[in-house]
Formats: sequence, structure tokens, C-alpha cells
Amino acid sequence: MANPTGWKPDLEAGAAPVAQEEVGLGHATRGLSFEEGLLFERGSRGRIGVSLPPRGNDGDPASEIPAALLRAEVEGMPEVGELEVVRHFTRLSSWNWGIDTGFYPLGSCTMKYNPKSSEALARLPGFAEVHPLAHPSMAQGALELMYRLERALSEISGFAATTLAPAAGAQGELCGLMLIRAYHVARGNPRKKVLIPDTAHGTNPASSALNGYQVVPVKSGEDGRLHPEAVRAAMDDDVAAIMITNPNTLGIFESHIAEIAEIVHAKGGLVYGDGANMNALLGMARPGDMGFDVMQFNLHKTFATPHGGGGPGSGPVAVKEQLLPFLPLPLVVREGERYRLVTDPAERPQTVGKLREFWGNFGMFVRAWALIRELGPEGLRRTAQLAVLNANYARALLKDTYDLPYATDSLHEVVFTDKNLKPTGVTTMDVAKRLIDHGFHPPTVYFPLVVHGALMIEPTETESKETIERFCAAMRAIAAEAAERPEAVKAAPVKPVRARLDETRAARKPVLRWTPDMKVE
Amino acid sequence: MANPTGWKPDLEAGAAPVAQEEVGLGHATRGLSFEEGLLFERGSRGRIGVSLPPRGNDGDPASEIPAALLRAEVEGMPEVGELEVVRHFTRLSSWNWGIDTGFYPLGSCTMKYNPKSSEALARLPGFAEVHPLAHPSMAQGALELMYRLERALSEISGFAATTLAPAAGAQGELCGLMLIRAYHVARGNPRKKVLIPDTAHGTNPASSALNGYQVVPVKSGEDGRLHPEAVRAAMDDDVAAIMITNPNTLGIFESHIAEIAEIVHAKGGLVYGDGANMNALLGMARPGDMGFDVMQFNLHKTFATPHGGGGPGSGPVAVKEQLLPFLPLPLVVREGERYRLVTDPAERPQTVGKLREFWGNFGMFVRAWALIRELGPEGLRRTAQLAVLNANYARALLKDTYDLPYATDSLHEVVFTDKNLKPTGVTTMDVAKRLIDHGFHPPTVYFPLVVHGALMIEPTETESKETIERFCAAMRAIAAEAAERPEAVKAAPVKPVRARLDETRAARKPVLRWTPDMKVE
Amino acid sequence: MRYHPHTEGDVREMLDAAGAKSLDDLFRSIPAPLRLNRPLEVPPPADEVTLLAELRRLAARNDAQHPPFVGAGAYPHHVPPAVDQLLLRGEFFTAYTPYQPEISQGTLQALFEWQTFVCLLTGLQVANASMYDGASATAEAALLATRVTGRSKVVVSAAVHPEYRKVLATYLRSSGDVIVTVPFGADGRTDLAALSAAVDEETAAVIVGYPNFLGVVDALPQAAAAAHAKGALCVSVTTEAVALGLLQGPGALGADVAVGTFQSFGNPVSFGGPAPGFFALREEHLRQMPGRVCGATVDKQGRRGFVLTLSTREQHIRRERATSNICTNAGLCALASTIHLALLGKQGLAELARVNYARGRVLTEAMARQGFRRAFSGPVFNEMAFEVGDAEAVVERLAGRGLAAGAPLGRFYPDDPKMKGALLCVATELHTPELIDLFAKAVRS
Amino acid sequence: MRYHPHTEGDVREMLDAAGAKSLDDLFRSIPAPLRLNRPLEVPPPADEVTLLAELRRLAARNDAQHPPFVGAGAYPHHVPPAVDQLLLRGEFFTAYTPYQPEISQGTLQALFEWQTFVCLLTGLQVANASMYDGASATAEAALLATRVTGRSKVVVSAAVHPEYRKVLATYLRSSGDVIVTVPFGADGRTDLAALSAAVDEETAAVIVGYPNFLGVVDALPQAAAAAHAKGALCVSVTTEAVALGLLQGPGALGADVAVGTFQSFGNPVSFGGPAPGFFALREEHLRQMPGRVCGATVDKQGRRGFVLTLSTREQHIRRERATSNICTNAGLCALASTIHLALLGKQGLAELARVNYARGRVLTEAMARQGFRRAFSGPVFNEMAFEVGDAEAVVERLAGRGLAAGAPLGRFYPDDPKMKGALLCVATELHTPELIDLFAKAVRS
Ligand SMILES: Cc1ncc(COP(=O)(O)O)c(C=O)c1O
Ligand SMILES: Cc1ncc(COP(=O)(O)O)c(C=O)c1O
Repeated sequence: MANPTGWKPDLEAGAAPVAQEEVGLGHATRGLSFEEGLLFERGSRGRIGVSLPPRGNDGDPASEIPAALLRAEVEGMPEVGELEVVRHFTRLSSWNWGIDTGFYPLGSCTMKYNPKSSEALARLPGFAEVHPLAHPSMAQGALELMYRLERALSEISGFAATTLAPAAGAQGELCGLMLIRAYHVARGNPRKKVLIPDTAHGTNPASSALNGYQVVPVKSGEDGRLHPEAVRAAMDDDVAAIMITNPNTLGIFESHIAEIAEIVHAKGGLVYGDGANMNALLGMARPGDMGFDVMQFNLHKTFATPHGGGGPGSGPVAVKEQLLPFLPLPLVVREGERYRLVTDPAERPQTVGKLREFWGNFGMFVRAWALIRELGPEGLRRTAQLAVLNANYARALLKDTYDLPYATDSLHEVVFTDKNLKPTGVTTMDVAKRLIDHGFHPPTVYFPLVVHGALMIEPTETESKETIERFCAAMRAIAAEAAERPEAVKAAPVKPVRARLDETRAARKPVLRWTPDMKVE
Repeated sequence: MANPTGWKPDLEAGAAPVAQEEVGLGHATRGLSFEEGLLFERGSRGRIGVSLPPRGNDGDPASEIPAALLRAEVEGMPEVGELEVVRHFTRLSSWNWGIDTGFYPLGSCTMKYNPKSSEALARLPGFAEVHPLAHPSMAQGALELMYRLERALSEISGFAATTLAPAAGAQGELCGLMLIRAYHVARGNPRKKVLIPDTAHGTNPASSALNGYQVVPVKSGEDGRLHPEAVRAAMDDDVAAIMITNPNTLGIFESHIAEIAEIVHAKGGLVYGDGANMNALLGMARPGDMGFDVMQFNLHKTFATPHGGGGPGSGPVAVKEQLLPFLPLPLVVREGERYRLVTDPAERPQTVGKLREFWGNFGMFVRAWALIRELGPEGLRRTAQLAVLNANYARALLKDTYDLPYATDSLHEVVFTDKNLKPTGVTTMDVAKRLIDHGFHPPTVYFPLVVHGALMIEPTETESKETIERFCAAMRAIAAEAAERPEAVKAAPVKPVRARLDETRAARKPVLRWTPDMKVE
Repeated sequence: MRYHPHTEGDVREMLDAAGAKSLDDLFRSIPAPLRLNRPLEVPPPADEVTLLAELRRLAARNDAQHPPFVGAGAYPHHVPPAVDQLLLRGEFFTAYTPYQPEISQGTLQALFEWQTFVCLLTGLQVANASMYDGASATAEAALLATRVTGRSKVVVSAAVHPEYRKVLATYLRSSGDVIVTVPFGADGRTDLAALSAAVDEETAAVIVGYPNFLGVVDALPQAAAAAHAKGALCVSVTTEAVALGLLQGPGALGADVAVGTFQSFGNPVSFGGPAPGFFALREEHLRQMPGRVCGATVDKQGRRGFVLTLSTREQHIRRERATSNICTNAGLCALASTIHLALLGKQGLAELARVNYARGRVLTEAMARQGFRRAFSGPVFNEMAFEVGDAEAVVERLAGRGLAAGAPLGRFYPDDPKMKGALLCVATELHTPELIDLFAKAVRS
Repeated sequence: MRYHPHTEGDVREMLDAAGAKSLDDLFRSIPAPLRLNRPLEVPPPADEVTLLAELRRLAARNDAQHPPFVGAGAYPHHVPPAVDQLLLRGEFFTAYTPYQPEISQGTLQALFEWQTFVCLLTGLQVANASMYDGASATAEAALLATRVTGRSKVVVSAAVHPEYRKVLATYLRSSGDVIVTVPFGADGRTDLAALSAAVDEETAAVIVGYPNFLGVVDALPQAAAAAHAKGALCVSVTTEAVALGLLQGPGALGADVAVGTFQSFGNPVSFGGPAPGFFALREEHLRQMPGRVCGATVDKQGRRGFVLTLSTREQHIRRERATSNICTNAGLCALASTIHLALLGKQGLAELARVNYARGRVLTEAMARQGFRRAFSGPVFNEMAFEVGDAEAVVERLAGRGLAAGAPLGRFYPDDPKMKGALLCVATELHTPELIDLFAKAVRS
């Protein structure tokens, strides 16, 4: 398909000439930046970046604490003034890429815009400074917010109730599997195995193993879907559950889900839903209506809570009635006009217990609730529709250039491969790095594992038509460049402060912290 | 003098090799950046970046307001979503230079660190959301803060009282001259002239003219100081006042100030102090003790209130007893435990009136007070001492390389020239631009006007010894480079997103706003 | 001290290099008798924890629980959190006037966008990079008019913000220019007959509010006609810039200069300051414009970029012959307005203005239900005066309930007895119908 | 909708390109019966003004006027505003796991600095890029010990945070590993006799708090000795990391693994989450470490840079054979801690710890003046339990006065009657002596 915006990607280092014609388009170029050493390599004895209240003359620790347990200072700590610290992190940040920097189509991670109003709200003293052990009468607002969020998540997913406790998606998986185990144990047999499609995310098998289950991979079909036969073949009385991501990591809806659920249920197994891709279904369909017995949310993806640098996340788990008794603590309940947390196992004798300290990542609850509140029913539905529209638009703009391993309909993301580039020697990794020079964050690469050289593109609903067009134009330009000048693609990226980094070396001679004699070259 | 840090400035485009040896030193290099068009060149009909409350069906403006005065929409406005706006300004900011980016020795501007805690404080709803016309009982905290700040500024400068009203230094000058005029008028003759040394900042003569005074320049001496003879020669009964910046814009203390004040006072004139350089005197000396009758502060300089992009400022004016009756309104007064604003001229019949709407730049008062409160008496004194130490250290490190037009002692800033570079054809402007490639903001250039090719360096007290050393090493490296490769210096800067800009063109064919058919090339 | 990076060792080495014996020795150029030989009498240093606690206590003594019902030049509006989070980026926040364009393109392009916004909203061709505030911008407009026309009389409507008129008087006192104030009628609009009578061949400018201080949409076209009939410039003054999302740009109605404040866009009321004054005018008067201005140009490689330009008008070049003495302006405030306007966009601005108009109606009706009628019959935007009996007493009483009630017009027009009972109130998107109703009832009792 | 940039025209063109008739048509792969054909039952959309007002009301119903006197795993500390203003920079805040190192050097170097800080404070050689929280980090430490030793028994002190022990139990339930809990003595320290008795050749790990849940500086060296005597690993758990500015690093005292939370550095209590769990251990166990880890390397041009490394331990490569299932961690919280620790530096950390110790003394004395003695005789840092009679009643009563009083230990040790009267309280740099005195008096009556 043609190039709707007529945007010209920039193949030389200096984007300027092109940029001039296309000034509106956030073209990549190079600008002034800074080398910045480690904190531990700067500063000078005696500097300080804080201003602390006086100690007063109340007691010398040595009179109470055994000398052997005391230290005068922590060796190696930097000594830097506030201005130097501000400059240090300001400069480090300038080497980074965030959603606020540009397009971030990292498949499976749903990198959508993180609303600024949510940040203002999470910082209100009434939220940020309330202690988890404060008397409930001092935290009614926090408890009501948790209650409303729990109700909304249960409704959105179509389940009876939701625990907000899990700290991230993977812990949500672990939690869900614990509930499944508890359910089976209550029926006299924990069972041994968990069925996991080959398209599944790595956390699925890892969470299963961590929960003492043996993982049985199930191959998905030519169409990228899981097929009833495959499940039927693998299903037996030792299978505790099947873990299904729907839509799956290929962005494909598991349309046989209902039948598969029947097969599993018929043998007494349960169906776990990995809800990381829930963004595709908001208001359009509910896992609870498809035969799933339990699923986790990834609030930090679907509900746009910031997780810079890798976290924090939040992985609430929603369940059907039969799993209610086993939910971890706490639960938030409403009693008349009051809200309280159920934390005493005596109230919930069958609970699997606690998954983390206190009540969950409350700061994320505030943000997720704020987004749900602003979107409302129509907005949630529209979110899924536009997320899917964007992925399908990208698919349409790229399918003639890149190999599409599965012709099946895509929902919120689409997976391509580097197959067409084989003759040029250019790989998925090279394409990813060259995209950086064009001013785009690369898609997720080499995942899912079932796809060789996968390029997994998830635009999310917060990106505009033009952005997707420019990204696809860059993708096509790279394919063209691969044919003419493969070495240029392989040399990428050339614009950031660092070229490709030697990952093998990092793993062979690990240097994982600063030491005075540290040398890396 | 040698190179204390042994820091090697970077003469090539890519700082990397050098940076590697000197990783701690915030070396300049190039990194990924973005071209970004104007807001008006992007977006698409129907996009919106805000979320507004419903209008309700309360009345159609057309039924009340004449149709001729209404418009359906403002033509040409952009239509952009919130994410696009966030990216737009995030990218624009990355082309900028702030104190948080690096060293900013812009002479006469006192670019010191702007405390982050002051920002947290100025944003407290109790400060940011209180209305200037709210009943005093609803604003006691704001009034007390203004009162305390007024007292502190009067003590720091050695005057009887201070008006917080002026919006910036220049308006402070205007205010001070109005007080002087009112004082003379009250004595029957406004007088005609104001004496201004040739080293003065442009706002001094401009403010004088704006206040109806004729400007009489006074030459300063070989030593960069104003001499009694010169003043005596120019002083007569038509002179309303003399405006003196002390230390002056050469960073030199006007040591004859007392005698000069006597000369002026003897002829019935008053002495105005331009307090823009107050940072040099905090806790060390007070203009009020030197013969000044009135002076303005530049809170945004001396007291670190942020003024990104050119403002806002705040220019409180302190006066001696004899000028009290003329102070502009409002005045903040304490009555027992209550505070109130005097706004009614009936209470102050001789007031010069009002200089700006409401009570002054209150947001700046909060920040300035916070800094004074944190520094205390010792901290204020230390501020001046270290500011002067830094300037003298820079002077010591550069005096063998760059021409020092005045051997006289320096206080908070030092002025060099490009004289020594004459043979190479490299000018002050070239040096300034080349400094950018080394990762430093250039000093103030070509000011004061009495110095040909001036390079005016004001490090401020918040900069470290190493930073000054690295800056001076870069300055010396540029001098060396000028001798060997002058064209390289003249080609600078090469690292930012833009090379030198054509200022003549900008002035010849002014393009001062976006228009649909705008073309700039 | 966290802001002073100098260790004792640093100080010693630096003193040696500078050839000074001690820190005090560095000040030897200050004659001993002029030195301060005692500590300053200011409070002792406060650590950050104490500092924040102390100022939080001060802030807590300002009652901001409800949005104020008073505008009168400072308008309570919603500022999207995105504005402040972008504004706080150090590269913007800790920069200064963009003297070095190669490393100031962010500030410069934003200023260029600000100038464009000002032009679009005012309907004029050029604008500067901001002024201190609306009042001094108004005074500078009058001065510009005297320079352009070579005349010395300024005719100003009594319905222009009284504080702006006070500042105008202060600025003009020394110039010998005369200020003639013309009254407004029962509709709150400038008395056009009186205006025409006042304008003559000596008149440099006619200044009217749009909307004016009484919240009334004044007769700008007629005022402009009266000015132009005698060769004077028409200056329009806008304090509530949101109104320009609903009203025609003053330039389109004959104003030659438009000034005021954009505080309503992105800037909190902050007890009255800071806020960005704006200044727009017809291209022909460009060389007389005060303040900084940003212009587009190209760099050595032909790439578009921005610089401060036309500086030959300014104090740092022209000194006593400059068009103004302004140097530092209100850059950050202008940036906040620019970001807010970018978020609003065409639809958002139009809608925000209509929401504000609608809330004004809600307030009018709520007050009517309590038996308070408007003091002026002219058309209004979101602000209007009501007859409430003793306005000062109402303000005092409502303060006790945490409500900033309004501006008693008697305070601004002390010589006009009719004004004693008039209370100028505002309603914006921040005032819900419920709160407005609560307010109206509170005014009643 | 401000977050949805699609105009109707965009949607139509995109649908055409995608060969779909309507937005719903894009979901044709979802069998009709599985689709939702009604609107979700969640509240209607709220505009930003309404949203902020509504959530401000909710926040106002949480009483945070005074710093809480309770820590128990979440400590009220001053967070310098510089931390949050840097944290909010979009390049950090809206990034994710640094999968593309060339454009993630900011995150990566900050993580490398975090890992270094964790190592310096714990006295161990390696650390990972953060865990969910202290509790799951403790559980992962136990699992690591079982992998390293091939043993299946975990001995844990009853003085380790009860919530951490609950999570430990939850994590180990399916593995068949046994958990043996050993009591603490009247001094609040782990009962060493009982500990030695419990540790045997089957023991994989000995887990003790440092300081422990009772605020007491436990006998870590002896516990480590007991563990090592039987070839077990010693795991130290720290919830109040500020203590490590005063106490020896656990690694220096024999701990093989140190876990806990750095919430105290740069992270508000936020009703219990999020906060950065930390995980440090001896180099020899590196390959068994859970979670992400950042390492230094060079780029093609030989310039130093950072990458995520040793990923062969992780789920995305190893899947069911991974050392842990953790993927998303607590990156931003770790960054906040890193910035705060950078500001503190060597002196600041030492001083902050000593201020906290001193405030603990002030609290002890204030409580003593009111006749409340410490419940345990062991040495403490800034947290300690007092005998107050009915602890739950005190907490309820003080809530009425806006004071979060403390953690009633009876709630955490229901089976131990001695605990009923014990109230665990904390005092930090946020608690002024005046406030502490007010608190102690309030506890009295
Ligand atoms: C499909 C899928 N499942 C599970 C996860 C794990 O979620 P988290 O990273 O929040 O633990 C992710 C995200 O990484 C994912 O993409
Ligand atoms: C010496 C001097 N005087 C006066 C001023 C004017 O102050 P302001 O820019 O705040 O109007 C300045 C700053 O530009 C200055 O450096």
C-alpha cells in the first residue's frame, strides 16, 4: 500500500534536509548530549545533597548497640551536592526512550500514554502519605478507591471478584495457579500438570514451575490458534489447568476458547487466562464469559500505570465463584457506608494466604481507577477498538513488505518476521536497531518463540494514524535499504550516544556494580 | 596556571575517546534528537488535548452577545491530542540549555541552582490557589510570608523598608526613579538628569528615560571604577540622582561609593543602587550602609527563583526613611497578630501609586523566602563568599590565556576580552559558540559595552571547583585551537541540533508568527 | 550546605590559586567601614524538613478549599497537570532569556508558538514574547500610541480594570501625557457619547476593556471607530483571555493594539502573580513594539530555526532610546499558557469559553433565585456584578465560610455611591452548579 | 477523548486500508456468543475537572495530617522534592524494561548505580535490579537457598516481619519445603539456643531480621554462625534500610543473602505500595539469583555502556527452568531510591541514620515520662514496642485525634498473650520532639 502521509524516512545521519520538508513530523537527528560517569566516580569528600534536621544530643548509638554491629559510614558512597545530582539524572534521562519521547510499539507490553493527571492524583498527601496500618477510620478514602476498582475490574473481566494484591502480571499468574492448586487440594488432589501453548509468555511456565506444576507444552496450529484436538490430546486427570493468553501473543483471538474450556472442565481442570492482552477486549468481550475460571490483569499495561525502567506493576487476579474461598488476603469489603480490609485468616479459613506485604501496589490502583473513571463504558470499549484498529492498520501498511507468518485476523498486535530479508543477510535485530535511527522504538523482537525472527508490533490506541504511517514508512525504507546497503542497516544505530553494545562480553565477564578498581574496555 | 583536574577538553565532534578516560566529567557529545515542527503544522481536524466538564444547556451566547462580537472558533488553532502535546514540548525542551543541564556562567544574570523544594512549596494549593482579592482572613499565611520577606530584604540591604511590587529588576529601577522624582517634586523641583556610569546595564538609561529623565553618561576610570572627580564634574542641581551598580558590571566594587554619595547628596541628589549584583554582597556589606538611598533586588537572580525562557522576575525596591512616604502600593503591615495590605491611597497620600496589578509576583516571594529561610545568616554570607571565590578562581585559571582588561580585584564575576586572539581572527562570539561544543553555556558576551569583545563570566556559588576548572580548561583549549585551527572555532557549534543562525536575515525579513503560507529557507 | 559544593579543601586550594589568604580577604576591595561586621538579623537556617513543615503551615493559613468566586483580573481556572509537568522540565525551567539560539531552540520555538497564539486570539499580526503583566502592558500600549501618533492625550474607559488604570497613571506621570477617563453607562459599557466627545486631534489612544472590568463585553467596534475618526489608536484590554474563545479577536473589531494577561491559560491565580502579560499590534507599528520578540530564520545549513530579533528596539542596544526598559519578562508563564493552549486546541478553546459562558448563566440564575439582580444590563461572559446590599459585608461574612465571594466594586469606584452594593463575581469550569447554588444561598444569608 | 487521537475521518480511512467495514467488524474473529453486547457497568466518563475533584475528595478522607507513628515495614520519611521532580522526567518515567540498550542507557546506568548502592549498604558483592517488595524477595531468597544447598528446610525467626513470613509460607507451600519458626526472647532477639537446635543438615536457610520486626537489632552474626555451622545460608531481612547507615552491612556480619525493601529511600508509604524490594548475595550464588540484573560492557566503538545481562537465568529464556518468574519489577521505585541515596551520599546517610536513632531515643524517653516502658530490652534503631495496655484500643482512640499510633503486636502474634499490650511505634526525622511528646501524652489519655 502507498505512503499515505508521503513521509520520507531519513536514511542519512543528518535528518535535516528531509525534516525541512516534513517539519511536522518529529524526524530523528543528532544533537548535543553528554557523557556522564557514575555517581561513584565523581564528587568529593565532604559534599552533601540533602539538608537534614539536627540530630540533637539524644543518645549515642554505641551506648546501646554492640560496637561490632555499628559502622561510622558506608564506604564507597558518593558525595555529591544537590545540583550535581540533578544534572546527573537529567543527563542520564536524556539517553533514554519513553512513551513521552516517541512511538513505543513494544509488542505484548501495551506501551500506551500514561496520563499526567494520574500522577498529580497519586501524589496527593491523602494517598501518598497514608500508612497501610493506619486505623481504617483514617483511610476510608483509600479503601473506597480499592473497593471501586475491585468492582470495576470484576465487571470488566466478567468475574465474581478480584484480588488487588499481586505486584505484577507474573505474580498474578502465580497467585492464580495457587488458587487452582488450592481448589484441587480441597477436592483431594492437587494434580500435577499445567498445559501451556507454545505461544505463551515465559512467565507462564515459570509461574507454573514455581507453583510445583509440571509444564506440558501444547502446539498451536498453522493458523496460530490453539486447537481443541491438541488440548484434548494433552488433557487428562493429572492436568490441573491450562493457561491461555487470549488474544494470544500473536495478537490472534483463540476462537476455540469455549470448546477448549469445555474439554478442560470436563476432565476437572480449570482454565487460567493470562490477561496481559486485555487491552484488546475492553468492553468488547469478557474472559469470564468465555470459560475462563481465573485471570490476571496487568494494570501497568492495560490501565496505563507508569513502570519506567521495568516497574512497578500491578497484577490483580479475577476469579469465578468456585475460587472465591481461596483468594489471598486482604480483601476489601463494604459494610454499609464503611469500608474495611479482611486481613484475618480466621475470616477466610481457605485463603491461600498472602502474596506480598500489605495490600498491593496502591499507588497503581489510584492511577488505574483514575483512567477507568475518565474513560467510562464507552471509552473503555473505544480503547479496545482503536488499539485493534491501529494494529490492523500497521498490518495493512507492512504486509506487502514484511513476511506475515499468520494470515489469521489480528487484534491489538501483529507479528511479522525477517524472512523476506533473508537474502540480504539483514535480521530482525538489524531492523530493530535501524528503526532507532529513524526515531522509533523497536517492536518486541524474537518473541513469541514459535515465530522465527519475530517482529511484534503493538501500537496501542493512544497513537495517531500518522505516527503509524511514519513508522511503517520507516520499516519499508529499511527493507529497501537492506536490499541496497545491508551494511548500513547492520551498522545501526548511529544516532544514539551508544552504538550496539557487546552483550556477550557483559555475560562472560560480569561487572554488575561499581568498584574503585572497576575497568571496562 | 596548570590544569588542576587534568581534564582534557574535547576538540573533535565525538567526545567519546576523551570521555572514556574522564567518564566522571559530563563531556559533550552527540546523541539521538528530533526535528520537531510547529504545533500549527501538525494535528488534524477534531483532535483535542483536554477533557472539559459538560457545558450544560444554560443559554446560548448569541441570545445575549451581539453576533458581530462572536466567533465560532479561532482559525488556525492547532488540534492535537495530549500525547502529541507532551511529546512536542518534551522534544523542544531537549534542544534547550538550563542550569539543570550544565554550567551556565552568564555574567550579570546570576544563574545559580534553583532549589527543587521551592517548586514543591510554590505549588501548595494554599499558595498557588489563593486569590489576591480573597478577604485578608483567608490569606493570613500569604501576607505573613510577604511581611517576613519584606523584613528580611530590608535587613539584608540595610534599608528602612522594601516594596515587593516590582515585577523585575528593570521595573524596580523604574520604581526607584519614580520615588526619587516624587521626592524631588515634594521639594518643589523634579530635576532633569540622571548620571549613569558607562558600565551600566541598558535598563538603567532606559528606565531613566521612561521616567522622563535625561541620561548623562559618566566615564569610569582606567581601573574600571567610577571616580569622585568624574561624578563631581557631572554633578549639579539639575541632577536628580546617580545610578550605580555595585559591584559594577565588571565585577568590581565601586570603592569610592561613600565619597561619591557625599558629592551627590551635597548637591541634593539621591543615589540609586542597581542591586542586580547583590549576590556579591550578601551578609558581607549592605548598600544601605554605603550611601545608597534606594536600590532594587533581582530576586530571580540573587534568590534563585526560576525564570526559564526570560522570566518571571521580581524586583523589590528598598528605601531609606526619606523615601518611605512615596512607596508604591500595596504595603504589607503587621497589626498585632494579623497582617494586612495597605492598598488605599488615602492611607498613603504621597504614594507614587501602583506599578502592576495586585501585589507583585507572589510565586517568586515564596521561593525567595524559602531560600533565605534555608540559608540563614551564615548561609547568606557564605553565598557571597563562595560566589566571589568562584569568580576569582576562574580569573586565576584564565588570566594567562585571555586578556584581562582590568587588573582590579574582582568580586562575583570577571570580564575578559578576545584581544589576545586578534591575530587568529577568532572573536568573542566564536569562543562562545565553541564553548557549546565543549558542553558549556557561554558567558555573557559583548557586555559591558565599555569593554571591547567582552566575555563576562559569573560562575555563582552553586558551582563546584571541578566545574570551573573544566570550563577554564575548555576556554584555554579554544584559545589554543584558535591559534592552530581558527576555522574550526569559527565553524562552531557543531554538536547542537542547529548551527549558527542567521540573525541578520531574521531582522531583515521578520517572520514573527506562524501563518499557513509561512516559508523560511 | 546542599547548594554549596565547596569542601574546606576546595576553598583552601582555590584561595591559594586566587592569591587570597581567606574568604574575607577576597573582599578587600570593599573599604572596611563599608563592610558588615555582624551576622544578618534573619532567622537561623532551616533544614529542608523544617522548612517544608513551616511553609506548609503558612500555606494552610490561606483558605483555598473552594475555587474563589472572584476574578477581577485573576481567574480561577483548571490547569491540566500535563502543563505543570512539562513546565518543570529543567531544560525549560532553569534556562533564561535565549541569548544563545543554538542551545535555546526549545524556548525560542515555544515563544514563536506563544506569539502565534497571541496573534490568533487577538486577531492582530504581531505579538511580543510577553510582558510583566496586563497592567504594565496597558501602560506600554499607551506609551507606544504616543510615540506612534506623536500625541500626548490618552482616553481611557472607566470600565478598564481600575488597577490597570492606576498603573497607566503611574507610568505616564513623568511624561506629561494627559489621561482622560470616560464613564460607563448603566449597561456597564463605555459611554460612547462621552467617549467621542473626549477624543480629539490630540488623542493618541482610546483604551477600552474587552470584556471590561465589569465583566461586560464592551462596545469595542464603536470605540475603535471613535478613535480612528480622530486618528488615534484603539487599544483593547483583556483580562479574561478565555473569552477570546467565544468573542471576536479585538483586531478584527478595529483594535490597533491588544494587551492584557493570559493568566487564565495555564497559570494559577497565585495571590496575583506571576502571570504573562501579552502585547499584540498591527504590523505597521512593529518597530515601536516594546519587549523581546522571537523570529524565524535559518542556520548555516539552511535548517529552519528561531532567534530573538529586532533587538535594536531594546534597552541593551538602544539604552535610553529603547522602546521600553523591559528586560526580564514572563517567559515561564508564557510557556505555561502555550502548553495549555496547545492542549485546548481549536475545539477545546471554543468549548472552554462556552462552558465558562454557561457557568456565568448558572450563576446569574442562582443569584436571581436569591433575589440578586445584575448591576449592569450589558452582555457578559463569565463574570458579572450583582446588587447585594453591603458588598464588603458579604465578602467578610462569606470568608468565614471559606468562600472568596467577589470584588466589591465600591472599593474600585469609591466616588460612585451606586457601586457600594455591587459585588463582581465570576463562575468558571471550576464552579459546579451545586457549588454555585451553595454560594448564592450563602450570599443571601 | 484526549487520549484517543483518532478523528472519524482517520477511523474510516484506516478501516478501509484494513479491509474492515466497521470497528466492530475488526473483532469478527471473536465468535458472536463470546462478545459483550451491552455497555460495561462502570461509572459514566468523568472529565478531568470532575475526576480531580472526585479523587481529591477521596484523598481528603484519608487522614495524613501528621506523620504516622507506625512503621512495621513501611516507614514515614522525608522525600526531598528533587527526587520526585527527577523521577517524573518522561524519559525515565514512561520507559519500560531496557530491552534496547542503545536508547536505554539512562535507565541502565541508574540501575547499575542502584545495584552498587544495594551492595554498599548490604556489604555483599552482587545485587539485582529490584524485586516486587521485601516479602517476595525474602521468599525468593529461601527458594534460592534450597536450590543452592539442595536442602528443603527453612528456619525463620519469629521476629522476622510476620507478613514476610506469611508470604514465605505462601511461596513455599507447593514446593514441599518445610518452614521452622524459632521464637524470640524477652530482649526481642531471636532465641539463639532454639535457633541452633532447629538448624540441621537439612536446613537450607536461616532467616533473621536486621533490624527485626520488633525494631530490635537482632543477633545476626550469631545466627549466621549457627547457619554456617550446618552448611546453611544465612538470609538477613531489612525493612528499615535507613538503619544500614548506622549498622554494619549484613554481608559483613555473615549474611550470605540480604533482602528487604528500600522504601525508606525516596518512596512514600503510599498505603503499602509500591516500593522497591532489594536482593543482594555473595558472588558465588550469582547464577541462582532471581530477577533482572544490569551489567557494564562496551559498545562497538569501545565506549563503556550498560545492558541487561545473565538473562539465561530468566523466564523469557529459561521458561519453566528459570530461577524465578519475575518479569516486571519495581524499576521506578528503585530509581527513586537511587536518586535519594545519591543526594544523601556518605555523610547524609550516616547523619540521617543517626537522626533517626536519636528520634527513637526521644520517643522512648517521652513514652517513659508517660509511664510506658519498652516491651523488649534489646538494642533498637528508630522503632520499638511499648507496653501500653490495650494496644488496639489506643490505636482506635488516637485515630480520632489524627494520629496513626502504631502496630498492635497482638495482631501479628495472636497466639502470644504477652503481646496484647505491646504497641510497635516508630520515630523518624519527620517526628519533631514536640510532636513526639504530644503523641506520648495522647497515648496516655
Ligand atoms: C503475555 C504476557 N504475560 C505475562 C506477562 C508478565 O507480566 P509482568 O511483566 O507484569 O509480570 C507479560 C509482560 O511482560 C506478558 O506480555
Ligand atoms: C546589572 C543589571 N541591571 C539590571 C538588570 C535588569 O533586571 P531584569 O532583567 O530583572 O529587569 C539586569 C538583568 O538583566 C542586570 O544584569
